[in-house]
Amino acid sequence: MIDFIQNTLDGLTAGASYALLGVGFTLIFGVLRRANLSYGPAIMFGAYLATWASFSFKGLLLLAAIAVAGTVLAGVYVERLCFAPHRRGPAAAAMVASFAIWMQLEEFATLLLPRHLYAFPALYEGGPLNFGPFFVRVESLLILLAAVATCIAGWGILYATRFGIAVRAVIDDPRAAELSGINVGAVSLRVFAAASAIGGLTGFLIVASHEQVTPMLGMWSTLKGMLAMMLGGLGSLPGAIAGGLALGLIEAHSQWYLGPQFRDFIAYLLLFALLAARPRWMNTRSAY
Amino acid sequence: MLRVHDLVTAYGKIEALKGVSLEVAQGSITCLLGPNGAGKTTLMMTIAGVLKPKSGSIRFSESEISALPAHAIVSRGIALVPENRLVFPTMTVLENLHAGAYQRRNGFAEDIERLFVRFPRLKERSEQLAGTLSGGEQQMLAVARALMSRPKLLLMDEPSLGLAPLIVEEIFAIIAELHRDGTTIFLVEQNAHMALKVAHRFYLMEQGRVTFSGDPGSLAEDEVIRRAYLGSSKN
Amino acid sequence: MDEYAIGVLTSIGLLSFVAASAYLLLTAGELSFGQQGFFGVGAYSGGIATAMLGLPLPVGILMAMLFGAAAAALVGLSTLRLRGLHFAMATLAAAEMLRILFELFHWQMEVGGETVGPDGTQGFRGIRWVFERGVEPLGFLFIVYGMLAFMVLCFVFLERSKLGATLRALGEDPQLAGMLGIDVLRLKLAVVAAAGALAALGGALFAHHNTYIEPRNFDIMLGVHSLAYALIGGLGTVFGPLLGVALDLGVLEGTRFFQGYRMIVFGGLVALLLVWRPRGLLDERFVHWLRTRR
Amino acid sequence: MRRLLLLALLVSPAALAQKTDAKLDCKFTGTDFVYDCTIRLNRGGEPLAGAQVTVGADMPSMPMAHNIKPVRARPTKTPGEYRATLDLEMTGEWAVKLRIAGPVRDQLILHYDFTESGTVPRK
Repeated sequence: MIDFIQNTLDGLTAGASYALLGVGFTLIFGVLRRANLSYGPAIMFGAYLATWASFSFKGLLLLAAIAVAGTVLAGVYVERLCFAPHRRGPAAAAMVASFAIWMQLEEFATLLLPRHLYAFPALYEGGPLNFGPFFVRVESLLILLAAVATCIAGWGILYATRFGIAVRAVIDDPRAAELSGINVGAVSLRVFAAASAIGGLTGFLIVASHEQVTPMLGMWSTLKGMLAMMLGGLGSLPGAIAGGLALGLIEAHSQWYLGPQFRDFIAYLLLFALLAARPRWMNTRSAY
Repeated sequence: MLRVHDLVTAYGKIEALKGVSLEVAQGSITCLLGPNGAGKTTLMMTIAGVLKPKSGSIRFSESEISALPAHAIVSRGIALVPENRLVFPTMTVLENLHAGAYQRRNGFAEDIERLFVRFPRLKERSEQLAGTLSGGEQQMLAVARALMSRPKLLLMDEPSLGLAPLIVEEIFAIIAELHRDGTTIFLVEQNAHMALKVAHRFYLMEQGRVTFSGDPGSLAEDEVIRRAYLGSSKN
Repeated sequence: MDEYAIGVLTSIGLLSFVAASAYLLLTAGELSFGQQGFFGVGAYSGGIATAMLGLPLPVGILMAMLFGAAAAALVGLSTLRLRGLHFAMATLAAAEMLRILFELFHWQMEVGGETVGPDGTQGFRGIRWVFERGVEPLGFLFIVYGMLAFMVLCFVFLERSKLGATLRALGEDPQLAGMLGIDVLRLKLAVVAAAGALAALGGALFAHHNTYIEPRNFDIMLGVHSLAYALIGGLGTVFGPLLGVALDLGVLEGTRFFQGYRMIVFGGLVALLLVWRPRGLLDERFVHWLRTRR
Repeated sequence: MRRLLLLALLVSPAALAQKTDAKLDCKFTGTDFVYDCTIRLNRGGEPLAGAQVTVGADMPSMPMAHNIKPVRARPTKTPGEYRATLDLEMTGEWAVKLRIAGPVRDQLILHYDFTESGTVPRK
């Protein structure tokens, strides 16, 4: 029983970063109706920029800011080059363009820091908190906290501000939004930048809690983000959070009970089964 | 107020508008009639800035607007109530209205109050999701949302489409009321009979061209209806 | 031709099969991130047929295509009603599951004094039918391009036939296609299976060209690359994906002096190209213009 | 199943011949991603001399799109030993492809981690 609870704890804390990635993906998908394959690589670009900066100074807040700025910069570049020109065109073109930029961003990053693995200043020096037989790493708690804070902030913006109304209008029906006087292009760009900022923060938290950076961060965060978005029912923000946490739990438990190589298998199997069964809520038109 | 001159809009190679010229006088109700596929909706979309014309000009109170994007045209004072009344289904009625007034910083409260007086049904449903409203109610919401941007010229694309006769009466009553308040209205309408009752001037369109223009008295009503639905026999 | 040029041309030929399979699905209006899984199924079954069961290469290739089509049909059956990103993510999940299954797949036999066969993450060594038969690299190149020519012929006939038109209708608007009496689900299943067989054909040839395969060869990169080849080359004709592969691998050689910056240049070029031609270089409009000009 | 195996033996006599195997040891030359490699080939126990060996390399992921321009290895004084300089795109794990021609035609794939100092066998 102890293992079960410990695994659940581990699953939830891992799931927090997946949830954040899922939220970033869903925001972009909600506004643009396109999956952005460069989302992970943009995060990696931000994280690599922060790693490069960490050689000269160790201030965590400053490194976080650099990671966020780098990811937003890369994100806006991707939006302008791959998504803005294809707003009315076929979805495949935008996705393949974002894949091409994925390759480009990854090569930028590996040129900046060619080695296979880099150390990164730790998010928290002390050991894990333990209460009773269970222990939770403080870094994971910080990520969970960040996830909750992002959701509350996101919820507040979407529901209580004028900008939130415009975002939801664009998500609901871009043509009607345009006719209501909303500059759909500008709203999409700003949402894209916000999603990239969330991604940059997530990237920073992940590399700081693992205390290392690898070139695999790009592909890893794209896959986990898309999985979280899909598990939660494409296009729904609370769904993405639930999907991310569920993914964390699935991985933690299947790794413990079935062995490490089944970790990803079970996650993909569940997504495939969910898609095949095609429940009603799976294809939610609404984004919340 | 609105002068369209030799407007050409094409979808790829197919020209939907083949040089359309028409005028909407200040404070008038001008109506556009024509068979399906005559290019009526294309014209509305081009004026509203959703579609980019290939050539020709659209002058709105002395400034050229054919190159402006849709949101800029709304800020100039033109609002379109689109065909099949696009509303934001997952947002409440009130939020739909706020979306309509996105361009303005203030003065929402009185506008909403005034609209609720004019559209009492919307007041009852103000917290309801727009997607759950009936066709007629959605049409009223679409009109109300367009009015939230305080337009000088209101474009309406077949507002009576798919609505029960009783509601169509209500829609045309509202149109007359808006006219009395000084809003200029450019109306695309299938229901020629109702349209001719309120219109000061009307145009007939076929295959992307204006084929007749005049005021309601100038052409016998049945002739207008025949040409509006069956197209003129000459060409 | 020196051996290096033959190697590049063979790679272009091999990747063209998996790119054509992604193209086939794209013309039917579906985006697949999973063709690399069936490419892997073809590689493993082709390798097993020749290296372990001692069957000749042609039989191995046929077996590979059968297994590829069967695997694709299985995935297709459970995802028939999905469209757009749902279908793409389902194929991605299926291909990743196949890749993990390859990692768990251990089956070795004693053949001619050696242990031969897939050994999980260690991969599958010794698929040396081509070397044992003394087939020169040039000979293998002809085999690959012979099959490629056959595939292109099939596509050219398909595109001119009624079935080709039905496929395009399905791609343009499945609802409308359904209304015209096209059995959308059955046709889509056939397309998914055919695309699986095509990818598997490429996989079997790859296994024999490389003499060694491992699960990581069949990861998401190959899937997204084949999609990119199909779209960059153009959705108007089967020569589109072939052109896409030639551009990538050709540019790879052409930009030898770019060495470290290849992807920066190539990635940017692809994104710009797609802005100009969202349906690729040889898109439908260009092909139509070509056909009607004569 | 037994019968099939016998058939396999008859059909492919060449399979009876011994297998060539190889060891690779590379040192980092100081300039980015360029390695000096010595290759020791032997077959059935003795060193395989007088073969033309070309050395190529590829990445496990996206197998055909990374290949490096293969180089021809130069035989050294000691039989069965060859030397070549490999210019890779990046460090990390590479699948080195040895194509052997001359007395015997074969192809071997060896997995190595190319690091700052040299190579560490993976498999």
